[in-house]
Amino acid sequence: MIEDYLVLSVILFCIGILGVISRRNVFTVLMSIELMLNAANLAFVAFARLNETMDGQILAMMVIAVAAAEAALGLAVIILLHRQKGRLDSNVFSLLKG
Amino acid sequence: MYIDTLFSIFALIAIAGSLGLVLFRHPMQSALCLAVTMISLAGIYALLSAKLIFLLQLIVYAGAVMAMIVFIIMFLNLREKDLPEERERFTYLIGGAVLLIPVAWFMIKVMKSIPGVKNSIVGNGFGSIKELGQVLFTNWLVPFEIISLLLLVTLVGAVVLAGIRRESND
Amino acid sequence: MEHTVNYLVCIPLLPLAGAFVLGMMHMLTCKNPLPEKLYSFLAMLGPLGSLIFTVIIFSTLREMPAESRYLTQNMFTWFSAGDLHVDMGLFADPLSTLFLIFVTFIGSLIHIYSIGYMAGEENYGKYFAYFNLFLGSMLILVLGNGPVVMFIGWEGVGLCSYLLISFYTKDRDNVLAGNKAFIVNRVGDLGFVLGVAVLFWGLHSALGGAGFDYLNIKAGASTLTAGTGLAVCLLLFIGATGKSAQFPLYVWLPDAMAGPTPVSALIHAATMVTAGIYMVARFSFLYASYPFAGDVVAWVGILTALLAAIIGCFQRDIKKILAYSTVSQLGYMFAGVGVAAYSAGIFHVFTHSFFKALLFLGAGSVIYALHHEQDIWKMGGLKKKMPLTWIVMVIGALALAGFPPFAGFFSKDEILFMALAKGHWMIWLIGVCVAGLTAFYSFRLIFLVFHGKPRDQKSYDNAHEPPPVMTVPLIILAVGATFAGFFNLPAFFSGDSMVSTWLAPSLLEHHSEASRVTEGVAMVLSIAVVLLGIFYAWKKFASKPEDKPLTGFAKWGEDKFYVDEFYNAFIVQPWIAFGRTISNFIEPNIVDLPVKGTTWLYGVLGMLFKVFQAGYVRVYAIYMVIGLSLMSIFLSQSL
Amino acid sequence: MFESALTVMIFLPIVAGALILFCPAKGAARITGFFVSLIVLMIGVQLFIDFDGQGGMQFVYNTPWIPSLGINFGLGVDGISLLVLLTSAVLFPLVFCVLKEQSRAFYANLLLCQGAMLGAICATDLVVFYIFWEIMLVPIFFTIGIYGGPRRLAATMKITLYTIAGSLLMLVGIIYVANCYHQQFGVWTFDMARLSALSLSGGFAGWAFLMFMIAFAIKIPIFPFHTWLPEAYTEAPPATSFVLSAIMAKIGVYGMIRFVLPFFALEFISWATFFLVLGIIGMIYCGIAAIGQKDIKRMLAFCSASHMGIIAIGICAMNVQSLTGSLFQIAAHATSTGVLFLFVGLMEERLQTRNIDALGGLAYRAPIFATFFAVAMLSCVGLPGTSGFIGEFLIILGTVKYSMFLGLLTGFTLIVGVCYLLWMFQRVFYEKESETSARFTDLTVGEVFSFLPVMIIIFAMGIFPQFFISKIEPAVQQQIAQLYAPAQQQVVANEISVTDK
Repeated sequence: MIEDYLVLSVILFCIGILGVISRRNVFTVLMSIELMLNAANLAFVAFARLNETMDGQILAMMVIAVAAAEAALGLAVIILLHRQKGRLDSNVFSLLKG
Repeated sequence: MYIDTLFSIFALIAIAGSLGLVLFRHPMQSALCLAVTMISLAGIYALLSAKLIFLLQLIVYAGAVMAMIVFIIMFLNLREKDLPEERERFTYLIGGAVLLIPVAWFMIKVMKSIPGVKNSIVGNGFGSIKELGQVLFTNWLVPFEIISLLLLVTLVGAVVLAGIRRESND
Repeated sequence: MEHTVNYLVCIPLLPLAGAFVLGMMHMLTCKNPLPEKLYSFLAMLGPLGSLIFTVIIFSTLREMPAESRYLTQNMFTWFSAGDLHVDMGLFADPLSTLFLIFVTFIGSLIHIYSIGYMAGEENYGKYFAYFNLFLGSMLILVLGNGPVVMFIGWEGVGLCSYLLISFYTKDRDNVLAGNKAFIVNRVGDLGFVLGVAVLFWGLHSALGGAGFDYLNIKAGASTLTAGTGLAVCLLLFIGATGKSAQFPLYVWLPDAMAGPTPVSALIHAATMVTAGIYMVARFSFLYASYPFAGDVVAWVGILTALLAAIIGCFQRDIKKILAYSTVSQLGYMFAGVGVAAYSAGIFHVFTHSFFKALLFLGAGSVIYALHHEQDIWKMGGLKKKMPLTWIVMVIGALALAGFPPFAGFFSKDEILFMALAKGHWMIWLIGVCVAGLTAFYSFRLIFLVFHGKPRDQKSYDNAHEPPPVMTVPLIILAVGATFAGFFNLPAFFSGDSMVSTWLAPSLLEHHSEASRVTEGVAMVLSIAVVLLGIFYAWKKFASKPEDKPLTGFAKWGEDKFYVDEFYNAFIVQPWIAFGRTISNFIEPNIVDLPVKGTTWLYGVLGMLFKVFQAGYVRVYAIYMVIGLSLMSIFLSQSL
Repeated sequence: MFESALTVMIFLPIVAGALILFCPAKGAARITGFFVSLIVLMIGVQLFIDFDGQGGMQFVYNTPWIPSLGINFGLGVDGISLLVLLTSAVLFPLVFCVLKEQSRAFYANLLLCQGAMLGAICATDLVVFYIFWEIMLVPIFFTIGIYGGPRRLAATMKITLYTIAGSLLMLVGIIYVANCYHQQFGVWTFDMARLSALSLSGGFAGWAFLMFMIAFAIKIPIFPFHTWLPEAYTEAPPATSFVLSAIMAKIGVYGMIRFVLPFFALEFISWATFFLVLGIIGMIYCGIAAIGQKDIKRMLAFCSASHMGIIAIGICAMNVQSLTGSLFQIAAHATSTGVLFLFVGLMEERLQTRNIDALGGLAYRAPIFATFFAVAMLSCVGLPGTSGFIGEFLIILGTVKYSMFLGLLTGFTLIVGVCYLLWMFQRVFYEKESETSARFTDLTVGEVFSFLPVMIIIFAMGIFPQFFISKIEPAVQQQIAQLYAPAQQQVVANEISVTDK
């Protein structure tokens, strides 16, 4: 059944969120975001199959492109942060503190 | 029938991989877990008759992106003492899980309410490169162009961010 | 008979134009002033021109039949809103013509006198500009065709009074006196404006959109309800007490003596302060119908007369004495118009303007001769040095005291007799007492200043008669003070009451007849009281005056019964203190409280929410998830 | 007058303001600004002359803007707005020709301000009005915030937040009114004239009425919403104080007459006494507060607030005389108190102080300045023959009709103003010359010629007020008739129901 695929995507997405909110390691956070994108992709593709149109797949393709871009930028930022602070702890960056 | 079996196997591997991603302390281990998840997702795409996406998932995601991440992790040469101490990690995990249960439950409920069909392989070129390409370059041309622009911007941005600064700029 | 003429406007306009020209010249050249002769020549044009036009008007009016003796000139609609319609127009009838005559005549004389008195002053041009402005305003006041136009002059003279009182601006006290005059006058103006407003709303259906002027008001006056009419009369009288220095608003007039002496003579004795009486007489058709209002006016007037006369007996400053005497005489006039003897009151205005101007100018000569010494206890024996001044001052004092046959006698006695004839015997009695006091203080002044031995030898030696430009007006005024009374010789002396007859068309007056015997007895009695006053003054001050510190009641009198102190303590100081309190306490702490409270609330809320702003992106993500979670719980209910 | 005169009048300053930013020099910016405001002045005067005084809207310009919501870009002038328009057109060149030169952005802001104010005055559509109303605040925010005195930031925050709070309430009110119209007639419109057909009362209308009133009361300001005023007026640069007090405050008054009276006639009639009393309290309270001030500008700020109280009284007394008086006083007050702010600005430029205690004897150094100041001051205290008298007299007269007692209290305006102004004049211009004052120089020829027209206007308005009143009075008559019409209908309805029983 197609909805099983969707349920899988929900589960992966939630695990991705869990990663974002529970980890302080910036690498893990970045990868969790990738995971969430993947979950979204899965939903797109599943819907494409469900409706038998290919637009969902196109969107998935674009998400892949965006994810690649995001990964590149994210990694660049991580390098920068590491160079500036020497740490990978996201708690070090607290400029938003009120 | 074999599709469902395969899906179950892939799904389990994907979930296990993603849990590994979240739970492992060292990013290298997490990255490898993520790669596992991605590869199993590629399998699932194949089950959904998305041939091109299957390929892209393997090449771009599991290949290029993961390689880049792994490369950077190794490049930074992370040791145990560089890693943040995350003693409260499990508190957050449990708390987050509790928070996410209603979210997941709601979303699953929504998904379940969609009238489903039995999954089977769809023929006559569904998801193949040519058909996909035709749709992409007729209906989705402008978004495609924008995406390419985005990639260009990203390229420049990444260079600017990670590039070597002169002393005077600091 | 054609009532519309086009030259009325010239009367106020000439002095106003003079004021404008002089003011401009002075303002532009004050660093290196023009010759004084030029200024004095230009300054004389206005008053003299007005005087000529006044004579023309007088003769024109005389040719008209007595019942419809008036001239008008409507220039343009001043403003009209709804059924209020006010024309900028002028109106001359016998009453205003009488005022015109003595205002322009005495105004011109005092202008001439000023040429000598102000010679060598720094702001010569400014002085004459203000003086011309004053004259123009006064003429507008007198000629205005309705209460609103009158108010231009009413306020204009107040402004000029302020400007001239504080003429020597470098001294703070002078400016304070000017401020006081303006502010106290404003209190009166409040009454006036409200009176006019109430009058308008009482009449507006009767007016029906017609011009709000005296002719229409008089025509519609009968439609006023009793309450409204009384309110109008009393409110207008408040205005009159301010302008004419009656209790409780008389306090500004003695202080107004800070101005140059000719100013005191013209503004604060002869003309401006009589505006209140003019106004009451102008509205005689109202006051005559409300005897209660008349009684209030009469009683306020006579009590003010008494109070001011008592204070006047104990003053040391020559000008202050005259100032209190002015207040007192104004009280007489109000008593006169209050008992509905309008022509008597107005006639007293007329004679008073002569002898009081004379006294002030005489005092001015003394002050001029003694180099601005004003304390009568530092003068003495000036008779030898200044014989002419002595003569005219004695004439003035006799006229003021009401000694026959000088001008004051006829007018004052007319008022007292009318009060008696109309049954106000208490007012008559007080009036007679005041006459005695008046005689006392005026001769106290004469004896102390001109008789006895000089008490300040140095200034005595330097004293001299003023130049002719100052003495000629004195002589003319002295002649006026002596003979002006004969213009209104009552029937008792087989006269024909010329002024009363002339004024009759303007005033609503009911003559009361009393027996010739009563009139004779009253007259003899008041002459006796006057003689008593003069005798007492002679006994006390003529030969060996003693300047000892006053005690008891006299001390109170010298300190003006502490009225100024009372006002200061109970009105001025609380007012200022309240102002300070508002700006220092109420404004920031009470009125601004809601605003401050709001900012405080936001501050507290900010502190509260700041705790949640850990600064870690992860924590914000957690908030997001919390929200998502709650939303999901909520949404799954409806699914 | 050409058809789109109003549009030109509004947008010329705004566009010129934007262009001024690219001027090569400060002086050029100032001159450009001056000429632009001069053109606006000429258009304004021409409009005034062409205005026929029949009571209707003239020079109407209407073009659809957001048709789906019935929003039109509508402009027009009638008797109510005429004098406000004239004031803001005529007095504006002054701020360019006197006072020290400022940066280009300053002049750009001033021009933007003028355009927005003219827009708010001419708007016949509520949305257009609201937009201009809000834009008006932007230049004020910048000019006070950048060019103001030492406590400018606090003052800017206060005025901005205060007025924005008010205008947001008004926005709710506007939407409510439009919605009511929609419910009743099934069409969306924000056009003033069409919305006037509504007569809202009871229920939420009461709240909407108060929302409008509070918005205008803050802008005017009416006691107790005035607390932003002393700070803002004192800290603002002279030109801004002038604009605030001479023109912007008047738009609050204008708004009250234009929008509140027609929409909420019954509510207004039942609340009038309350607001009238507020006006009286404000008039006396601010008048007394002015006595306690050492800073001339702060004193004038309170003076201005006190006079705005009188104007508010005139509106609340709701008769032809008082409303005419208020409208006239709007212009008169601009020529007196507004100009006094400019004079104080000049004084501050020359002496670097506004402290009354430090001054004294200015009249000896600067007779022309003292004379001009005195004329403006006397107009401010309402001396007959100057512009201030007519308005005050009509307002007092009208208030006496409304209530004898309240009229008496209103009359106190004659006294309170004189007290502090004379005191200030004495301390600043008379007495002994202080050390500070010795530095003072009289007005230059240019300055004399800049202020001379204002002086002439002060006297002209005092002596020939009918020239102005005749143009606005028919509109006032209409407005008053319109105001009482719903109340009369209700009375008639009540009578009918009584007779039915």
